[in-house]
Amino acid sequence: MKKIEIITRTFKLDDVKTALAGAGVKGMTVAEVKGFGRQGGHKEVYRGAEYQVDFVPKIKIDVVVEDGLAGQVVEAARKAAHTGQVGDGKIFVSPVEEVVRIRTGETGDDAV
Amino acid sequence: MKKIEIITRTFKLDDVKTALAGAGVKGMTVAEVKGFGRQGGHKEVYRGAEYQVDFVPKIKIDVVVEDGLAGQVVEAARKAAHTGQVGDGKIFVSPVEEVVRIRTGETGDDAV
Amino acid sequence: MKKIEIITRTFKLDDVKTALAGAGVKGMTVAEVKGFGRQGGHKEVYRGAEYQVDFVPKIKIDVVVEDGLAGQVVEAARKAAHTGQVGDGKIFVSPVEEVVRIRTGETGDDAV
Amino acid sequence: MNVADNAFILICAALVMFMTPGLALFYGGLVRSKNVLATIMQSFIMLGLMSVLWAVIGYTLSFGHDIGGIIGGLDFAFLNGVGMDNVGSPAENLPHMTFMIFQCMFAVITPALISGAFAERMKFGGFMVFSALWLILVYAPMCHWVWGGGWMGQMGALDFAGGAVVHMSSGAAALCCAILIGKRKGHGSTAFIPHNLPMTILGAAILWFGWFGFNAGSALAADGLAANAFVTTHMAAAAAALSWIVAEWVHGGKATTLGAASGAVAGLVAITPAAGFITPMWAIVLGLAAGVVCYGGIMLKNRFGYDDALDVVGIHGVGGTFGALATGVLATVGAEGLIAGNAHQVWVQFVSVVATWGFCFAMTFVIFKAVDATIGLRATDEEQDRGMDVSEHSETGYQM
Amino acid sequence: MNVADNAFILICAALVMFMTPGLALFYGGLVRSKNVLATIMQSFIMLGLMSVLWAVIGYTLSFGHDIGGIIGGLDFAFLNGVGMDNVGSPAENLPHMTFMIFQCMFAVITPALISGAFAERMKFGGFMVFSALWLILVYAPMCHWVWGGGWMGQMGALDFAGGAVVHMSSGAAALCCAILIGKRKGHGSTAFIPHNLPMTILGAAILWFGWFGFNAGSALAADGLAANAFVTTHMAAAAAALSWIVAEWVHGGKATTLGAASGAVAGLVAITPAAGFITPMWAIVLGLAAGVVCYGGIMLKNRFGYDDALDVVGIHGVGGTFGALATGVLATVGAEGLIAGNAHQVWVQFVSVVATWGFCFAMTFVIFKAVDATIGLRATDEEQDRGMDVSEHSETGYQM
Amino acid sequence: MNVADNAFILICAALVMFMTPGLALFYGGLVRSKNVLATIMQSFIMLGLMSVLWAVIGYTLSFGHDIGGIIGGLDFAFLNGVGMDNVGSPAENLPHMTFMIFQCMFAVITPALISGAFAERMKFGGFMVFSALWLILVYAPMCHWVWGGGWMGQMGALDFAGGAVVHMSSGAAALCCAILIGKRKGHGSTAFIPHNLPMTILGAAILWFGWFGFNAGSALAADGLAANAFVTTHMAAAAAALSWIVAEWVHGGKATTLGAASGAVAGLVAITPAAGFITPMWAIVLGLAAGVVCYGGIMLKNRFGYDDALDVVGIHGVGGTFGALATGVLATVGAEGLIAGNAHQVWVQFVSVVATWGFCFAMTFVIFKAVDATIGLRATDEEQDRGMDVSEHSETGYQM
Ligand SMILES: Nc1ncnc2c1ncn2[C@@H]1O[C@H](COP(=O)(O)OP(=O)(O)O)[C@@H](O)[C@H]1O
Ligand SMILES: Nc1ncnc2c1ncn2[C@@H]1O[C@H](COP(=O)(O)OP(=O)(O)O)[C@@H](O)[C@H]1O
Ligand SMILES: Nc1ncnc2c1ncn2[C@@H]1O[C@H](COP(=O)(O)OP(=O)(O)O)[C@@H](O)[C@H]1O
Repeated sequence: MKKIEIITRTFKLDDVKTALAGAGVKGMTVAEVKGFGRQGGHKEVYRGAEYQVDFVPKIKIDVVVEDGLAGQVVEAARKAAHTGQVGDGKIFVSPVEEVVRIRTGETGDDAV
Repeated sequence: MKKIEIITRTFKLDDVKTALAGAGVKGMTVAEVKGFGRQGGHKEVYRGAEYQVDFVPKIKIDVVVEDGLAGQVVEAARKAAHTGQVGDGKIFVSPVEEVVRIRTGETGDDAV
Repeated sequence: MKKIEIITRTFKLDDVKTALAGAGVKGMTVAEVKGFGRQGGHKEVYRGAEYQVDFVPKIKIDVVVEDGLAGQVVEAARKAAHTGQVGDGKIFVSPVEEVVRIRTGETGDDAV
Repeated sequence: MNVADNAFILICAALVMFMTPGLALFYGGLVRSKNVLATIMQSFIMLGLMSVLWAVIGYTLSFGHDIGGIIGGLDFAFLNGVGMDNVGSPAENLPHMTFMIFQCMFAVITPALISGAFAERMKFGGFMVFSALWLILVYAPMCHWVWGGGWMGQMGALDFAGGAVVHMSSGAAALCCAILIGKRKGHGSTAFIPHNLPMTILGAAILWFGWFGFNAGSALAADGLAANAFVTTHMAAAAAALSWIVAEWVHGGKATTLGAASGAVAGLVAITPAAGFITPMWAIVLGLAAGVVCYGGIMLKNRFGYDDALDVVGIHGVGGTFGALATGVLATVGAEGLIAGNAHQVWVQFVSVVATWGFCFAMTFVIFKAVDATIGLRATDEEQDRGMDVSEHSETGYQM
Repeated sequence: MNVADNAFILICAALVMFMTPGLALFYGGLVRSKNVLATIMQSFIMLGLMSVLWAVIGYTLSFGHDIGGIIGGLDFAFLNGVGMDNVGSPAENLPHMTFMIFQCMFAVITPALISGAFAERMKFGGFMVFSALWLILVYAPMCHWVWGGGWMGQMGALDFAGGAVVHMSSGAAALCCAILIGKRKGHGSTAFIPHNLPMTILGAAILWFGWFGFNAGSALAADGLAANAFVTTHMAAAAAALSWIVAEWVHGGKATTLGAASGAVAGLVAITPAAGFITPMWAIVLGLAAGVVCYGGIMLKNRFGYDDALDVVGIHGVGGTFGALATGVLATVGAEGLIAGNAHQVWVQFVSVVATWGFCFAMTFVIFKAVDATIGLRATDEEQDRGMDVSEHSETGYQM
Repeated sequence: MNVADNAFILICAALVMFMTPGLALFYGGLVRSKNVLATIMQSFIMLGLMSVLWAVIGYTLSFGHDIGGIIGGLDFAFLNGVGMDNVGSPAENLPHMTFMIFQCMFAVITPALISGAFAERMKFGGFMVFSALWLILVYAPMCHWVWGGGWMGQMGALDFAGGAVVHMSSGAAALCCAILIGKRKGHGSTAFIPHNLPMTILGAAILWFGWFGFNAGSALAADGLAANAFVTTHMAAAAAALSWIVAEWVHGGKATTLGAASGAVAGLVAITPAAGFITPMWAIVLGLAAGVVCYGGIMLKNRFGYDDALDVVGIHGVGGTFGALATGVLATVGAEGLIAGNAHQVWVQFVSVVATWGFCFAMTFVIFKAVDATIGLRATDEEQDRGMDVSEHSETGYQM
């Protein structure tokens, strides 16, 4: 199985979720994260003291899928998250050796 | 070494922590996440406008263990997190190639 | 490619970021997490009721790099995050099979 | 009619009104974030429900002509005869309306106080019905007994601003409800840690601020007595905030911010019956004692095993009782307590305490059972897991 | 000069001042967290800008000697002749300064009210200029017409505390601005969920508390009329909080905390023109109606497709209008409405409603267009994405 | 005794009381979230500690019979002789208790103000002892000198509501403490970003609201002078909020919400000594200047390298000094300053400024050193890392 991590803009969450569901994904897990990258950050000023904030809010969506679905899912996510502006983010794919569904104890492809 | 990711209900944190510690785990890292899955979400209404919220609060516990411990840990986590209701969550196991303890520079099994 | 996860103290974020950038990293993603480990927690008391809080705030920095850079990056992160006190945290390295830049569709080493 | 007194009492009424949202925040900060709105709502909506009920029926049951020392007649139902002048006003120096609305604010906050006991697990619909019945069947009689010409007042019980009417009554109801509704899901295993203590401190601050209206306003004039009540109120709150944090520090821990806030509220509760009857220095003594007594009060729930979520019994029940008895001992201003040589007053106070607890507990029991049997009061485990905000109100407190 | 009245009105002025930061929190909790400060700022800074403008020019345009029923003369420019005694004071019982500063607080909050309509997308610089012009070209004339000796007052229009001057005017301006500035980026696709409802509740509570100063203070004396206005204010708010949550419950959902708070504000808005003219029981009826009417009011934006972000039109526009008309029907205290046999009053109120909407909408249109063409008012999509806090103020609200 | 004045001053005392929790929130929002409770506590608990000390000893040292212009005698120790009537009252129109409790609120907030300087690094136990000593050894003498019949008042120094007694004294103490306690761990390398600016804005709003009690109440009567002080207070705050954001905007940045709040507080500080002595239009001028002056004031710490965490020196020290001197220039109401032809007043003000800074700085130095040597004041690096909430109070602010 593969784990696909999609790091992208916060307001794209709904679009990506819908796209993934469309690609056959049954579940996913989302975290609020902060990203550093080409997009750059912004300045903040508090009582005359300037701070450079390099991190911008992003979301990270983790989804584990059976091997065969991975390509499709990556493509669906890429399209849904795309705006063409710097800061659209990345998709990482990595191997997962085992999956267990806690409720039933099912493992492998049945569990996702 | 293996990384075990346990995604489950927030109020199960203490139970899972205790179970993992019992299985010999010395450290773990927890993140608050939101999950989408079979459990479904809920409706929210603000001044008459309805929103469907598909994401429910979950926790994600990451624990890296030596290969030999992985099976035990997965089993301990599964038992501790189990309620039998939809939404209990998943456990993912994936390979880790290297571990470093920042304080000492130790690597490998010594570092976890 | 490799994914390097650095779990360390929150106030080390800027130091680690600078060190990683110095090692050639162009982007990274940070999450606020809670860690359980040797460092231990603290006691909290609310209206006479004591609670043991075992989790301490940490940050987790995820950075995906091409294979050749991994060693350097780990070393840079380790140095920057090091204080020598219990609780400095861990670095985990794991394999990543594919990377996609959402904006351009680039994949592989070009995408990080 | 005295225009200065009217100015004073109207502003005091506004201050007392502000206490109810203050209480909402005080309580709201103490629960888990998934229940913050439901908890706030159970105080806030009392401003709506109790005010209207007060106008319709509550005021007249409390202050209508006395019927056998038990209840007020229906003279003022629907605010009939409650006018802009002082005709029929229980306070001759005030427009009848001013007196009525000042009293209204007390009727609003009292049922709100109870809600701390069953926080995080009561259904909203049942709560509304329970509270409405409680106003009519518990608060209005109590208010009549003490201030409306009823038997407690006739007996000579001293209750300057509501030790019995407000705090003991809500404390007794809280105890009853906490027992009947049962513990929150997860009680004993889950940590119930306050989700937002700055909110709780803000709530305590608003309560303290508003309490000047509550107690000084109960002089019903801007005279020296009001000044005395104002000063004793402040000093008791101050002293109790200190003694509570000393108690918890001695008790092997640290002085906590929540302790300071809780102590302040405990002092305010305890001084309420006494505010116009004792001197400022005795108020300090009373406050110092109240902080320690109520710190002990909140430990009771562990010993007896009921889940009084936000310590209504420990603070309002115990503090109100302590204050009522202390009034019998310390009264020297316009009344005579034990230290002024009148031991009888302690007995009178004791009777009023027992009667208040007994009546309020029993009547609350009946109301609770009736509502529970018909509409239902306890949220299911699943609803509690999800949080009362989502399950009862389809809202969430924060989207950070 | 009456010292008790002076005490009362000074405290009332403080209460009304407190409403503007209350509004800031009420609005601030309703936006997304990335816009919380910008939203708060658009209310808070009105305390700065409007107060100074009021002293310089606003007060005299409103209360200087009447010029043709249209505007006040420049007699009091730079507070010239506004002294510590009652010389020249429109209220003989009050120091001229007391009257001036009480009125100042109304001028502060009115433009702040509008800001809810264009929340989350207006640039700060343009907003400041827009608001300054609006005070001078819309608020001051309106205030003069109604309270300063202008034509509306002469005509006999009843507006006790600002149904037209404050609520309809800001509601009409809100409608105009919401249309002209366009929808927020993401409107229709993104969920605009309140980020901090406890903050909104706190804001509503402060508004309610301050509104006693607003309405009772508008009696300009601590007399029975003030008591009446105080009581009607409280009862209308209470009733509307109830009826709003009943409406949303019947409408197929749950009773919500935001609904209770919104209802309370709706009731406060609707009672504003009527507070001193109707009786408490009619105030309850008016409040019950207002909760339902304004609940309907907030649905209008979906039907007509403008993005009135925080429902200024639905609550202040609709509620103020409803209250003004209801005053014409229900007035029996010191004035006569329909139920007192004076059908003409309804007509007078109707004329004042139409004139207020027409004048305020048109003038706001001109001001908006002028400022937009010169300085610019709408933030870019990119700025909206990043959030107005960072893009306009280089700050962020929370660092938890 | 005047009942209207009594009503007014009691309400004003309540308003001033509310300022201390307002300050707690103002400060609490500015620190990092791990220190929010400890910071709030250092203000909130002053309501406890200072109030009791005031009753026991502080009031009599301040307002007991004058001993050599230096200190008050022990006549009123333990509130002996402070009654419900005006016997012995420094204000004949007020019950002695009313005067005492109004003054008490000033004694509460002044030490709380200092705590901003050493925020995020002072241990709680030492803080309590330091504050107690400071009340007795610094505040009480200062209060006596200016208002209690001491030498500064005799000399003719003008301080309407506490420019010297409250703001310069706490500013000087803040400077001393910031230097002596040293910088926070991480100063210079870590970003110290406010964790909750809406909380800070709320705090500023409560301060502004309460400041009406502070300044207008200092007229000690509900007369025209109170109206004047009320108006000048509001206008100075308004003007300073504006000028601060203009200053930061010109200074190359954006107008910030924190700037508006800080400016408002700066204006309130600066008008404090002047409120009853200058006219409203001069108050606007003073406010405009104060915003810029204090914006400059907060830059001093970077130049001189002390870590005045929350800018107590820059705002209260600098603002209070500026206001005191400006009073000498602008006084025309009931006193004569430079523009009324009395250049001497400027000299008198100058002397009072120098004496205040010198005395307060030196005495604070002694107290700090004594407490530090015995109990200890600075938290360890490890405690600072963990956060003062957990390490000093075993609590955390938020569990979202
Ligand atoms: N090497 C990396 N490892 C982990 N996360 C990364 C990496 N590079 C970028 N990211 C994440 O992707 C986000 C977008 O990257 P950025 O360089 O700003 O724009 P783009 O993806 O359009 O090139 C970053 O904010 C960060 O969260
Ligand atoms: N394929 C997946 N990838 C990542 N996370 C998942 C996946 N499927 C489910 N999850 C996570 O597990 C949680 C529980 O899943 P759900 O389908 O609701 O119930 P169950 O685990 O009982 O089948 C989800 O809320 C989500 O956080
Ligand atoms: N086996 C593990 N798996 C995942 N995270 C771990 C593991 N062990 C430690 N951690 C993380 O590293 C942090 C530091 O570990 P700790 O044992 O306290 O100190 P040290 O790293 O100095 O040995 C923990 O708080 C936790 O977040």
